[in-house]
Amino acid sequence: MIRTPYRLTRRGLLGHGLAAGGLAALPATRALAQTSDEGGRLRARLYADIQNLDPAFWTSASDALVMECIYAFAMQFETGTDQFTAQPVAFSRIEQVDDTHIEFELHEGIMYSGDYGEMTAEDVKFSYERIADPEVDSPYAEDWAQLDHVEVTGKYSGTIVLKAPFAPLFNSTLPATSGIILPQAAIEAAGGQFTTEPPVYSGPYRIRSWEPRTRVVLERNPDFTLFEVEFDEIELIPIEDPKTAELGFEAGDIDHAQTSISSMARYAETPPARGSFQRFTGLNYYWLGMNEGNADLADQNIRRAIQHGISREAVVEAAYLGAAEPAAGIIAPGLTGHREANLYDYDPERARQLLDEAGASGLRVSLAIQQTAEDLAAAQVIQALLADIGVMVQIDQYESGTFWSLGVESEGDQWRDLQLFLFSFTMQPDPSWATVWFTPAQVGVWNWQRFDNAEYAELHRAAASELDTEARAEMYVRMQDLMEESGDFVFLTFEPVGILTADGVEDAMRPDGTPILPRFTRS
Amino acid sequence: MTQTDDILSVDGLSVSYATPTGTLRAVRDVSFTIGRGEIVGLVGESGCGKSTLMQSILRLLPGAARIEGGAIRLSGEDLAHAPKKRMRQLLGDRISVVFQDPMETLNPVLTVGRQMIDIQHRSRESRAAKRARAVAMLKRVKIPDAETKIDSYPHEFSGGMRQRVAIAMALMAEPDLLVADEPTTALDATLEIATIDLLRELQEEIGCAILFITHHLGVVAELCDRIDIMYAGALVESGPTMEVFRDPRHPYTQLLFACDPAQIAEQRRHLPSIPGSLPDLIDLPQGCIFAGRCPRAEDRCRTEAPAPRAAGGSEQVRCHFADAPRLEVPA
Amino acid sequence: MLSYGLKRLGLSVAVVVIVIAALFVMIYAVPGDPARVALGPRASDALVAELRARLGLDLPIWSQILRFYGSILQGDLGRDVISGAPVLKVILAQLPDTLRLVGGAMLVAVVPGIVLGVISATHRGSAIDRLTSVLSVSVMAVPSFVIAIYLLLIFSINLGWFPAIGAGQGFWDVAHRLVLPSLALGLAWIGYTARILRASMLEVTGQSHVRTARAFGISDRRIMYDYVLRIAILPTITVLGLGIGQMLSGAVFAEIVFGRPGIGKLVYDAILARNYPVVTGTVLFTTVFFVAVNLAADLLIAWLDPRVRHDLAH
Amino acid sequence: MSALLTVRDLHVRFNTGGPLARALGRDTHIEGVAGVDLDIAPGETMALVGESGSGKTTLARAVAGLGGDITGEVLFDGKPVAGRTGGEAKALRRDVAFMFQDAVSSLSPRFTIRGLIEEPFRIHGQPIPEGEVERLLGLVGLSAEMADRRPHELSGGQARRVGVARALALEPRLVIADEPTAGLDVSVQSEVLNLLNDLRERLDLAILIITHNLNIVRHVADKMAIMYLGRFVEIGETQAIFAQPRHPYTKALLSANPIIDAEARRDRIALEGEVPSLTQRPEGCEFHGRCPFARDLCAREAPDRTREPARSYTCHFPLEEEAPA
Amino acid sequence: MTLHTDPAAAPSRRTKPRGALARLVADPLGALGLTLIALTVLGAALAGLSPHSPTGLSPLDRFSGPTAEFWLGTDNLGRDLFTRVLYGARVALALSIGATALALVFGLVTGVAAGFGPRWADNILLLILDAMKSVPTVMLALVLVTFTGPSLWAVVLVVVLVNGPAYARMARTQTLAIRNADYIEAERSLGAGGARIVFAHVLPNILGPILILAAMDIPIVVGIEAGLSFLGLGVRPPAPSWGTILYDGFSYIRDSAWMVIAGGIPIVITALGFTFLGEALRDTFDPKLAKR
Repeated sequence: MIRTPYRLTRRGLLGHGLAAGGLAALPATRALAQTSDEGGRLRARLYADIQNLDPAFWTSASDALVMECIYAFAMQFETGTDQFTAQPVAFSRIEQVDDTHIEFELHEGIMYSGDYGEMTAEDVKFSYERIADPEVDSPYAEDWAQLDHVEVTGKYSGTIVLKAPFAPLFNSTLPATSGIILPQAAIEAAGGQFTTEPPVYSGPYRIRSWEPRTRVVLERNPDFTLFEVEFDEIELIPIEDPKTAELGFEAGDIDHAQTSISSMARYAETPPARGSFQRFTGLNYYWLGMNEGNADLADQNIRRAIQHGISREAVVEAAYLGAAEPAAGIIAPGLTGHREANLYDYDPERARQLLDEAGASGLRVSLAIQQTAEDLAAAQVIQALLADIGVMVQIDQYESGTFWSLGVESEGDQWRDLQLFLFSFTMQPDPSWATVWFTPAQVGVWNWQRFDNAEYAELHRAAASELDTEARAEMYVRMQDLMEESGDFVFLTFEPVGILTADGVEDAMRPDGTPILPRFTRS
Repeated sequence: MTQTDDILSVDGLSVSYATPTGTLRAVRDVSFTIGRGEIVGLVGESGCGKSTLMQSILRLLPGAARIEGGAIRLSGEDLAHAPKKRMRQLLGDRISVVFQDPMETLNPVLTVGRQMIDIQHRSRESRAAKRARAVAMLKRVKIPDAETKIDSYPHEFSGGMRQRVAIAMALMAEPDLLVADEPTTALDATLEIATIDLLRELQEEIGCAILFITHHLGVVAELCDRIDIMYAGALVESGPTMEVFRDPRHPYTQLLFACDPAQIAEQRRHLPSIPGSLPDLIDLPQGCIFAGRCPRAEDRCRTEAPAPRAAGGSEQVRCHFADAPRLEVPA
Repeated sequence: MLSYGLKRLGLSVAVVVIVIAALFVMIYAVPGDPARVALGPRASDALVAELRARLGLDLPIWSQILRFYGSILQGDLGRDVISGAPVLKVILAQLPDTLRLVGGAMLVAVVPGIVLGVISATHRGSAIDRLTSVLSVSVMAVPSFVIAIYLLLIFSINLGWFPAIGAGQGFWDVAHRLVLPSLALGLAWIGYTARILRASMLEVTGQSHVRTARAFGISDRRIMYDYVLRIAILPTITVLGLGIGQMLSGAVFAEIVFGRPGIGKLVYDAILARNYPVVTGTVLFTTVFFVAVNLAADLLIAWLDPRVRHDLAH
Repeated sequence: MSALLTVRDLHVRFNTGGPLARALGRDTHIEGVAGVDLDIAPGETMALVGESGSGKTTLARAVAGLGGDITGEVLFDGKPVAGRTGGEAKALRRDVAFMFQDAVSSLSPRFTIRGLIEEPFRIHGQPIPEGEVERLLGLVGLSAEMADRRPHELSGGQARRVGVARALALEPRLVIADEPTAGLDVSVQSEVLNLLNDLRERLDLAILIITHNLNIVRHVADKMAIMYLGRFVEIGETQAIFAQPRHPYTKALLSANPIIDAEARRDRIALEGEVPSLTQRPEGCEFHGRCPFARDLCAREAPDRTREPARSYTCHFPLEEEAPA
Repeated sequence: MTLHTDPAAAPSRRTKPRGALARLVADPLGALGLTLIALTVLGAALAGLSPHSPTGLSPLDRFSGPTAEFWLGTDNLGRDLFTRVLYGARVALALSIGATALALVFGLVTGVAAGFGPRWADNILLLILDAMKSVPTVMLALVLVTFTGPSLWAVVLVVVLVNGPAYARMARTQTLAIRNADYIEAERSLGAGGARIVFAHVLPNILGPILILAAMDIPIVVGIEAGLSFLGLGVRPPAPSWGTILYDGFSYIRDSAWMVIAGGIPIVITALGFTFLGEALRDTFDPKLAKR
């Protein structure tokens, strides 16, 4: 339903053409799982239907969730911990020899489906270089931004050679879809790329049937030997609205589900019948952006006044009904670069004073939001808070397609009219995912604040190649300071993730609450 | 009044309707008989109760109507209080009807043949035999090409033909009594005559009695052995057609005949009429029902209702002055 | 009959042609470049240009509209901008679930509707007639989504008798999950069916030929079914024909409230995603479906009613 | 006597087909009136007689300028009825009054009787003299208290009187009365006819009366025309025609009058079959298919009009004078 | 012309025509309808008397059930639902009556024009009305809102386009019927011009049935507004519309059922009120319409 918060994955943001257009319309990271004991079938909710299962061109986290089931990943994040630790899967060994050389060795006997034989180091070379290849024009090329080439040293072994040190490699590239290894012959047989009909499987499951918008049924891949899987089948059902999924869970249809954030407090208090509730600290960051390119907001003091005028606690409380804490930045707790404190907190006195000084009494601004219950609740609180300091807010709700075009220059001139907006981005566990959107290069693309800071840009570039964690963390904290000082941002929260799991199912979750379905077991 | 060789005898019948403003006494104390093979014309103007009378005989009265008293006997059997089931047995078997509007009297979505077979629902004959009877009957009413026309729908017949089909249906069971409710009113003059001729012809063959309801005096004169004249729910005069036409005894009958241009021999620019209007049947006047419009009315007429009596050639006349000389009717 | 059929068909085609033109104008009237809107902000100019060419947006408008007609004639309703799949295929994939829902709703509407209509007409003016009338207008008045939400609240959430979401698999599961949405969608049409049937039965009962049938001693039962219902059912067919079409699109609420896949959900998601080809394709599809069902109903009536058959022949 | 209304070779056509039939080039026209001549002088009453569908009403409406696809000549007071505009058209409306068959439904249902009677004055922008409504009501024999009633509260006879009052409000010179007694009881129909006749005498009105009731015609009409399939098979002085019809159809109509006189019945002409459809007019004499006296010639050749001093008719073998029955 | 043979069917002049309102109230359905509408209107009129603000937030009070203070409970932001429902009545009434009036004007103008215009214009108009009618209601509404964007005016446009054709068709049919009615012929025979015929004779006669039709359509309009708002495509959320209350309520249906109950009940009350009134109006003033 409409209340599904649409959020971007970074991958989507890097996309182009159809991929980006499609992605803008689709929510991410909303995957719920459901199970039933009978027949060993695990039923998982997808927040949207699958669209593209090609590692170089996939579009949404739903796709990623399915890809995790049907392909052998190079590495995977450990589940059941609160630390992001990637473990090799297809690789039997992976070793950083120096800043730019990583040696790997594949397990022997990983068989592709069809006649594509055994997985070899040649496949690794093909797969990674394919994504990096400018000819292929993959939206995910940046995952391999520093890849020079992959050197094959044996049937199962080789070396990843980088042009420069690349911090995100183990945080987000290899443990995610860009680490998937597919055979060249299969891709070529499919004509260079494919969408929803994979030419080859290498993972624990393969697709048995797909009824668009209704269900995807996966069945156990008998050739897969890397780890044991418990369920014979996984049924993935697209249900966009998490509240609908909650109803399904409670009605006994779904046994493992991600809740909407605003339902978390209720579940924390009263766990569902026949199941349990878990809370994860999510990585998604949620903020109020202000367009400094808009004439009414050009004065930094006005933006500062709005920063002071908003009680983040009140907004977060109203939107998430007590399920989340106010944030002081865009990098979630536990990640490198997490910032502990804000610079400009709720201070209506100061806000009114600033507005007076700016001569902006009776200011009227518009607040653009999407059609979600949470955005709407947050917006109405902001409306009330700003009214208190004398700023009248008009809430403009947009359906997602329009919303995602509001600040984009290539869409026309409407970016000039954009004033305040509520935004939420998702990310992988590397701080560079968070900061990339606010560089000067992104102004008018995804940097709708039109926050333009040279120091920030330089820090972002440098931090990607900084391998020293502490130094890197300092750089990211500084970047967030710069963001806040500009007056363009009111950091609101990191969206927590609530998971419902039915009795009888043992889930396998990444620290950010993302399920790894093939690792699910019966308890 | 009941005689054994009467097919129908209506005795003191009263029918009323419940209306929002009171009880409307549509038919009051009406008595008449129809002998075997007799054709009786029931004549009257709008609102005289002739249709109510017809509906009472057939027991097809609308829900608001109630038979208040009297009897309707078919060969001695009281229809006014017969159970519905018994009525169903009689209708279409011993009593048949032809209604006024030939355009609407037949079911539009069933073929004529199907309807003619349906009405033989009492017979245990085969469908084919019923059909053959239907065809034969259509031929008797001079439907050309009856074998094929029988599979046509009513709207595929012309108005005159439809009325003949209706007559065929009514007479197929060779009933004792045919009730014909203004069967020629909607027809053009030439068709009216043809229909009357046909009815007379069939009546002679079958020998049924006919109660012919009409407001057209000429038709009665043409067809009927006897005439019953109603006014405002009461039977004011009845007798043999020739006698009554020659010497009507009730002032209403006299005036009615005088008004009919057909009855006026010499051409005259100015025609007579009956001034005044019908009495209120909810709030009935005392005395004679016609007193309000009667040129002959005296005080007695306004207080005392006349009892029916024989006068002149008429068997029943409801008038205190039934024997008085015929009224002079100025134009 | 044939010429009537052709005439009705021609009229239906004309109606569809006009609807297509109107849709086209609407697409044309959308502010901004439809290709850009469809592809999203980050699409490369080359890609936008390619889509423009594919959609024929660079041609003059009359040529575009002809192309539009041409492609629709070939069953090409465009492509889903998100998945790239042909819109017709996307719609057809969703159709079965919605048709099952509409079928369920029809069942909900027709059976009680006809029974209530007949009872009402045969007991005209009685307490049961008045009750039925009030119930009929009541269910017609209340919007189906309000009914859907209340059904969900009562029977799924509070009582837990019926599943809250999904279309299900396997006959019994599917049937079980159809109950509440069918009820929500079909309830109003009980009213429509009962009312129209009552009214037309009363009208037919008052017609002279029914009196004729009575006058021939044909039993009330026989008259009711052979003489009254047979004619009175005809307007009901028209209403139900309308009903099928309206339900097909009205399913959007039931599908959203009960989390079901289907046409309504498809178009709703497409609206939110500005997936214009899917929106217009679905509208067009449901319109054609609607027109076709009504045409079929009209032809059925013409076929069942010799009067119409006759009038048409002349 | 100079004619007030003159009709020459009037044809009225109808289109029965839709656009599709027209596009297919089918001729879908039928002639409801197929060439009639007619003259009415002031103070004269002319009756149009015929069975349903014979074209009586069509003719009357065409004459009154109330529509139809007309060819031929219709002159009122020497000037063509067609093609009038502005004041001339209005004047025609004032001079020619039309009384409709269905009296009740020809009165606008939301108006009071007063409003309805004032309507002609308003339409023609004439002042309404004080007490005029009451005067007109009195003229047609209705009490003044009727003025506040509405049409549905009137009886058929009363409605017809209102129709007459309206028709006479502006003192017309020709009244066309379409079945003025249809649906009226015998006791009432005379009142309406007498009323018309009184007014005719008083105002020197010409009256065109359409009816299928020959008994009325005999009394009220100076002249009569018998229509069959849109044509006059016989037209002339009423007395002459009643005395001796020339055309077999006239005779059939006159004799199809149920009467009490048993002797008269024997002289009756029984017609065969039914009126042919206007779309398939018979060859030759159009009446030959139903005519008991038809001969070969009748089927081949249409008869010319035979003119006598008191009448004209179209028949190859006109009925001759015979011994009175 | 048939003769009156059934005395009960003959118009009785004895019944003194009573006042329209009295006749309506005498009909139990009419009385109930008027009561329900009066409730709605009263609610709308008295909304300002509520001690609560329809938009004021009070997060601590959220998801309250009915209490002495909050008669219908509160929503997710702690706003008093009863107050919001009352203010919502203003939106619903203003919109449904306003939009219906517009649709009525549209329908009357096009319908009468079609009825009186030349045949070809009538045919074209009829075809267009047919085409409008051929798009299923919900689809028409959705596609319009897709292209106009959600707003109050979009809802009005939807109402005009959804209901207008029905009025136009009815106006056309009635005009055609009246156009050929004897009394129009009679007026023409008296020399009445087109304008006089339309305004004095046609409009007064077709207005009644169409007004009744419109009264019976008001629930549909309330439904359209609430439905579109429920889908997030109608009235913009800060305004307290019943549809948006349902919209919010459906999101939080597990947190508090009171929001959907509060949002739905006034829709039911208004819909029933206008439907009952329409039925009664029709039964009282225009039994011929009963078939619809």
